[in-house]
Amino acid sequence: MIGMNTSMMLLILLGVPAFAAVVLGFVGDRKFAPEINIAGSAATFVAGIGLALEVLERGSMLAGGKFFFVDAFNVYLSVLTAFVSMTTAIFSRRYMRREREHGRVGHVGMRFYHAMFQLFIFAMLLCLLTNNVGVLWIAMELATLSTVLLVSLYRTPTAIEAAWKYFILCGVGIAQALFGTVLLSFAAEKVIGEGGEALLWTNLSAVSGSLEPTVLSLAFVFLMVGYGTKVGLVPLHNWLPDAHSEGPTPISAVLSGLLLNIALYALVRCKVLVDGSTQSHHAGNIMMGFGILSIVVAAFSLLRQKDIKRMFSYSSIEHMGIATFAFGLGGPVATFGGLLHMLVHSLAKSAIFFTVGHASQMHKTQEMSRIRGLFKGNPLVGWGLMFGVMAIVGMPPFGIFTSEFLILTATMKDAPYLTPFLLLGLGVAFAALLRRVQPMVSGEIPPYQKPLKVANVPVLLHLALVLMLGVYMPDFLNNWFHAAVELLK
Amino acid sequence: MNAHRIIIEFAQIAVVLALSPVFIGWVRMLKCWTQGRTTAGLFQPYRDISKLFAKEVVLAENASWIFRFTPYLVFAVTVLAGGIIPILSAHLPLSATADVIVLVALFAIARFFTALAGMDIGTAFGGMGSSREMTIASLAEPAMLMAIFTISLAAQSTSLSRIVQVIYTAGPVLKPSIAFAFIAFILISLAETGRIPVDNPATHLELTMIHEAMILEYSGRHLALIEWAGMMKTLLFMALGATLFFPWGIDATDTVSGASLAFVFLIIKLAGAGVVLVLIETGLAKMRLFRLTEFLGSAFLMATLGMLSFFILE
Amino acid sequence: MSFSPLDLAAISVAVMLLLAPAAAVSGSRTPLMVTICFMLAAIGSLLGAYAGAMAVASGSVGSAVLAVGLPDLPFHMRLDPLSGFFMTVVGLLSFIVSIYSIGYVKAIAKHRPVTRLIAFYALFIAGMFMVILADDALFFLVSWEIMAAASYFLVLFEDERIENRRAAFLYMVVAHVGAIAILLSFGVLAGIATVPAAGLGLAGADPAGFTAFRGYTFDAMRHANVTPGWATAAFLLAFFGFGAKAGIIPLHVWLPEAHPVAPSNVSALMSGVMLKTAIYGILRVTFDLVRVFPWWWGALVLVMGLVSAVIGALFAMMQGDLKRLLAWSSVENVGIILIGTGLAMIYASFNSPVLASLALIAALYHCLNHAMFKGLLFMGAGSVLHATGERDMDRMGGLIHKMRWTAPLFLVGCVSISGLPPFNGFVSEWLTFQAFLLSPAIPNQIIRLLIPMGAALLALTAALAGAAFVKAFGVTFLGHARTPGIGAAHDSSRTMKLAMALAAALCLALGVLPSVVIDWMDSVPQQLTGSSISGSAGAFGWMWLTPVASERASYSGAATFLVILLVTAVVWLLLRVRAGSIRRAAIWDCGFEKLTPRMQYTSASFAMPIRRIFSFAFGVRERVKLVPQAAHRAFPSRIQYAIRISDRFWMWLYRPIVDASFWAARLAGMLQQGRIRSYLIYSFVTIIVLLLFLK
Amino acid sequence: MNLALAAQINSFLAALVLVTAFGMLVQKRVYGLIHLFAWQGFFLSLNTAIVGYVAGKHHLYISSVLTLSIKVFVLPYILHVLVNRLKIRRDVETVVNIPRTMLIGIALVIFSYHLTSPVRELSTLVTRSTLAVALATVMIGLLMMITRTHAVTQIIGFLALENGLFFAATSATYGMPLVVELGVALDVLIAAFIFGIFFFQIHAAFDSLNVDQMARLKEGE
Repeated sequence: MIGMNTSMMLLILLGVPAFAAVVLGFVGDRKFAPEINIAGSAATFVAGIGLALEVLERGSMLAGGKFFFVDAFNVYLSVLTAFVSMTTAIFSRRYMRREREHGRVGHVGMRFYHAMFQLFIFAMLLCLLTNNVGVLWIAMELATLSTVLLVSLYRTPTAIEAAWKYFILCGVGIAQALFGTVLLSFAAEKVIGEGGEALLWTNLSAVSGSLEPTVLSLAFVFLMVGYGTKVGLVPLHNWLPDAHSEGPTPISAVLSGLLLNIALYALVRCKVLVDGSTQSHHAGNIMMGFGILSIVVAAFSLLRQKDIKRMFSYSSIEHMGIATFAFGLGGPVATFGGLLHMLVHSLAKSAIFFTVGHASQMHKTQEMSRIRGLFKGNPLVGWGLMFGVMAIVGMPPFGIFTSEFLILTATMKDAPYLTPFLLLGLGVAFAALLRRVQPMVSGEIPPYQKPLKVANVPVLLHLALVLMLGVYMPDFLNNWFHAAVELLK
Repeated sequence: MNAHRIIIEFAQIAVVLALSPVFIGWVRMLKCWTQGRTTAGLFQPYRDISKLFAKEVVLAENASWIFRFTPYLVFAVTVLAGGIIPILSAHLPLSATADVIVLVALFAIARFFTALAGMDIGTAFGGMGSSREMTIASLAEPAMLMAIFTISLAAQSTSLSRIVQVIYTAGPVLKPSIAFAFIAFILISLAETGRIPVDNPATHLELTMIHEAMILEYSGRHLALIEWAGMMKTLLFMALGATLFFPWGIDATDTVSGASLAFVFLIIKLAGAGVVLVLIETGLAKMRLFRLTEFLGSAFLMATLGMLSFFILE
Repeated sequence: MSFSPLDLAAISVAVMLLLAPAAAVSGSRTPLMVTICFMLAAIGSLLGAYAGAMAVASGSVGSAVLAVGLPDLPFHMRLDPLSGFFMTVVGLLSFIVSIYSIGYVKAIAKHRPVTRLIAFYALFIAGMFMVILADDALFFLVSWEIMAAASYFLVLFEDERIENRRAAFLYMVVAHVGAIAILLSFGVLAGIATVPAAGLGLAGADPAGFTAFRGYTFDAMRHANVTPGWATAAFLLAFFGFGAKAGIIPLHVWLPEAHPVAPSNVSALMSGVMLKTAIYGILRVTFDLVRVFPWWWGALVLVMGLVSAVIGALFAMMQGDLKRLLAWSSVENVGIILIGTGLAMIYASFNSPVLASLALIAALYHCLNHAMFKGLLFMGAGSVLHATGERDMDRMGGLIHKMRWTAPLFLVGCVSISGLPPFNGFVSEWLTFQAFLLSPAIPNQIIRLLIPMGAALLALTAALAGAAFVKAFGVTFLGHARTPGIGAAHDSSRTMKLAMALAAALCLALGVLPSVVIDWMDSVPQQLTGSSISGSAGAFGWMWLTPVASERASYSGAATFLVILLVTAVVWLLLRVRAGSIRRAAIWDCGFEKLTPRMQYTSASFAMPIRRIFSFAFGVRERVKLVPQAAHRAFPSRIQYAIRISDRFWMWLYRPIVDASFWAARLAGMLQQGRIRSYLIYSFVTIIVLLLFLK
Repeated sequence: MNLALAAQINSFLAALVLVTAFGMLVQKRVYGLIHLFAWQGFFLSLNTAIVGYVAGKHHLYISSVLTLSIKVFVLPYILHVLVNRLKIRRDVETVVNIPRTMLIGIALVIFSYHLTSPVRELSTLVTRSTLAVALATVMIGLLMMITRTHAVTQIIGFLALENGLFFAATSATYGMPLVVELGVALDVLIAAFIFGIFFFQIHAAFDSLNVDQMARLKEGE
């Protein structure tokens, strides 16, 4: 990577998935398509690492004629996105092959799947790296559109229904975000002047203090509802359990693990601007409200789930609620916790979806009452699921405990009256998830369970990382987070 | 430690060993008199015991070592108890070994193992006896400790010799707390020693017996030891009552002659205690098992009242 | 090169932590691997116990900061007398149980893989050690939950059985709720109490936000100025959290479910020492972190202790499952420990450090004792389970003839736990009684009066426990075999017997030599209350225990033991010299001839009188079914009797919570009724509400 | 063309956009809806061109042309084709309670006006007063999606909503930067492609395009 400048690095980072999408569109359902998929994602990941090293060395920077902007906040999310995409690609090789064998996906579907997967990664990375709030919106919409048809890949009525809801609700939601963006640019133009620069985030944040507060708070409402729909905050969440549970599992993994993060990223970026302008905690309060509501509603919803992927989708809502709450609360500790939470939730949740995918393939159902005896049937899937759930419910020594600990401590300090709600949600979610997962992993192997070759690297890698983040945080990550906290102040 | 204390100690143990059958004999005599029967004499219990010692032991075929070990243990524990209660002297060397809580626990050991022995053979009676015995104990023990604690609080000690010394030096003063404790103590003694109205030592009527049910299968020297220990226990409770509530006459001077004098007083006290015991037993009928709750409950109430009046009135 | 106690403790933790993945990876299927793993666990535990004992003996404090943890809050470790004492308790029993496990787990390994058992076993012990060594809130909670999770997986070991799954789930949920409460408690102590709460929104302006983390070290909490109101909140939360782990009534529901179904070596550790970590937590928070507290905290602990003790003993008496009985008895014993703790707190709050020390010693001594005898009893129950495959006492009987070693060792446990001299249970109960009787020293009139009433309840508990263990031993080991399968029972393997013998020996030693032990552990009350009792307790040499003053009370376990032994021996010898013919004959039974094993008293019938007397405490459902004969309706051909004793707390407390949760879940589900247009309405309404909110 | 005239034309076109929005809210026939939608797009494109001319922003011409081509020709054409292919041209929706819907629509207009009034005070642009109409169009589009049960009408509502956004962008800030405009246009095209596929999928799976039938994924019994 030495000698390569940042623009080049960015070009590779964004170009590889875009190019891979095109290539895979042509390759179609050939035998080596999954390998190309993996190779593309791996190359993206390497480029992401390279970019991260750059940022580590030089701090945040602009590139590509101010079109791109890289700082501690988005670079870690980029690396995370590239990483989870890579592991998901590895996972999906075995998984999708199996689905193909079962005849759930045709060869058009496979072509589509691979191409859209890469396009989706491209859209997410673009979302993260662009400096333009408008492009951010476009990329977000692109990310939605590229996954809509993946959700309906199986063509079952429920899958189509889920995809339709995903399409309409997110479309409407994100349209609200566009209205918010328009208002943002309206406010910016008065300060920065007309022209294309008014939507550049770096410019906006530089002048955020002098932006008109009334417009910005109006804009924030629309941005909140818009991106909040994509984050899956209650009561805008209704598409999420459907979409995350009906699509192929690799897509569920990236939707839950990555796309929600990206939406939250967009929301937080906007919140920083609004806070700078209004000099009040209104935006934060709204986010805290949505966060708490999401945590509590999602936690109680978990109690009555029957479909395994649907249940974990609700768990994603809950965790996004936690992260939103943390960013809404503000303050270094909570923000640090929120950043960490995005990271570990993403790793843990995608690991869970990997195991869930295998488990439902083994039993040919997503119904939890039919999934049994995973410990005995396939220790990796069983224990992976168990530890994944242990992680996701916030058991130490996994990283989610650490982030929740940070968020809780900050809450106790700054908003003690909200702690009970937070804890109520966490406690109920704990009981609800454990109640469902325990019978699935334990017991005897049911007769209809079929053995399966599983992709074990992604699960182990993710869980190991989550475990590591629970007890030890590398210095560079700590520095990044601190820098990001500084940015989001 | 002085030599004469050790002499007194052994003397006291000997007195307990020797006097207990006589005391039972005395009680039986009194009973016969009240019921207008001829008596078997004061020393009939001796004759019973020695006859039992001479007899061969008939052991149930499935009796385990618990069954054979229990008589010795029960006997030993009772002897130890006899060594720590200040009957003749308030300065017994063994008294420091154990205070009044230990004393209660010593009787509990005996009961624990007797109950186990009762279950060892595997008869219905044995289990029944054990079950009832442990039930009664679990009600009697708190009341017993409550009564004793009342006195301990007054004496600021749980050490038996200390309590006796304190009460002795205080002289005969009527304290409501002590009076309540005394009534509670009498009631509990009846339960602990297996007398009417709680248990009837003379009965072998299948469904009413408690203590006897546990030791039904014993014979020969094992039975002798258990019987003897039982007699000692009765005597010890009488002596304990006498010494805690009416210590006067006990040897407070810490001399052999004082102890001899205390022996004379002891005989008188025991004779009186026997009379009281017989009066109670003749006056009351044996209770049903589940009415014992009320009986022991009132004992507990008395002890509690004693403790309350200690704090409130004294 | 010399190691400090803390180094040794850290090494032992490291051994345990490494053993877990090593066992998981190596597969540990062969008997040799099992032996090696448990030998290592035994060595590690012994090391931990030794380190703890050293720390207690020297009264020294060692602390260290680890490289792991959060960047702004690395893990802190500290070994002081209090943690040293609990290290010793945990390490000692873990050592014994590890030896026991060699034989026990090898037997299990014959018919199922045991990798999981070994790995989580090591992790469990490591977790307990770390809980005790932790010196900041984060590390404490991490360790606490590792301990909980490891034990959860151990309870879940035989996961094909529904009762294991149910118990494990219940256990984990209660444990987690408890952990949340503990977290809150630390949060109160560290966050709210120390730094004045920054107004909402202003927190973002605090550039040194991360410095607040220093408040999360125990050291900072020690020096924090906590307002009484917040301190009370912290205490109540901590008491709730630790109480959930200790199994205090009414947070006990999981305990009688989870402890019995775990493998017996694990039950031994869970009941024997895991509960003690909760006691440790209570002591740590009250005496060490908060330090100054009102008397009613102690009164609360005392009352909860009394309630737990009595109800625990009553329910123990009612159980027909041997391990369940032992589990309920753990509730009882935790109650007794809490009684001592509560008394200590009361005395400490009235500025009577000496009396507080006495009560504290009583509590700590009972911790140690309970670890030994409950460990012993669970190991014995494990041997019985292993030999017979039964946990139901009503299907056993007569095992004393088959298990020549296990029976007497189990008996030692029963005698100890029933509080009979000269064994150890009596010493701590006696000390607790002494602590009760010192109440006149309290200036407050009404407490002075009420405390001795507690002594009566303690006496009741002790007597009920005695009855329960007569039943436990009597029904299991004595009499005839109630089912034919029992006849094939055999005694356990050598390592199991060795471990039980070790525990039994310790039970006796702790009972006979209390002054030596108290002399050793005296640095703990010294640390917590600033006063010690060893000066008076051992004033008359090792044989005599005189906690306050010799004229106040004295006890010599050794003398009692010797005299009983002597008299027994002398009488036995005297009688042996004479005749000594013993004839074995058929059972007499008042001449009844058709005795069958089914006529024996069962555990239910044994408990009947007490069940009747204390019927108000249980939810009893008895059902008698008569199958009438065709000829004579009056004479039934068969009678079926079924009894179910249920815990009323479940009905009164837990059921409503569960119902409310599902009610709320239904409510939450109503948000999602499937019609996309409703969802659009949500979105629409949300925007409008937010816009109105903004106005 | 002077500014006053431009403002008048602008206002007039805004009124027309609003009227078409209301028209769509109550129009029952699919074809009628498509036509109304095309008209709305046309007014929008005209408006953009005029604003571009007045403000001298030449990139607005591009976006005007984009609007014209996509919203007036491409999308209505696609919708036409789909309606023909799916044989739903005669589908008539039962729109419940038109007066009430209209009242809510009017309330929304007032609400939008109320909301945007502080923004209007701040603006110096000629188009500033149309922001309220833009917001109202967005809201009415959303309302239409709520009241209609047909998948095609829902999509048209969605597109009308998008029109409102576009209108807002033009009127509040003289349009977004070109790259954003192009991106949004691309997104709309992709969306059109996707809903096209969806209509077929839904039709195949549910045998009708009534969105209320799609209510299998829900919580509860």
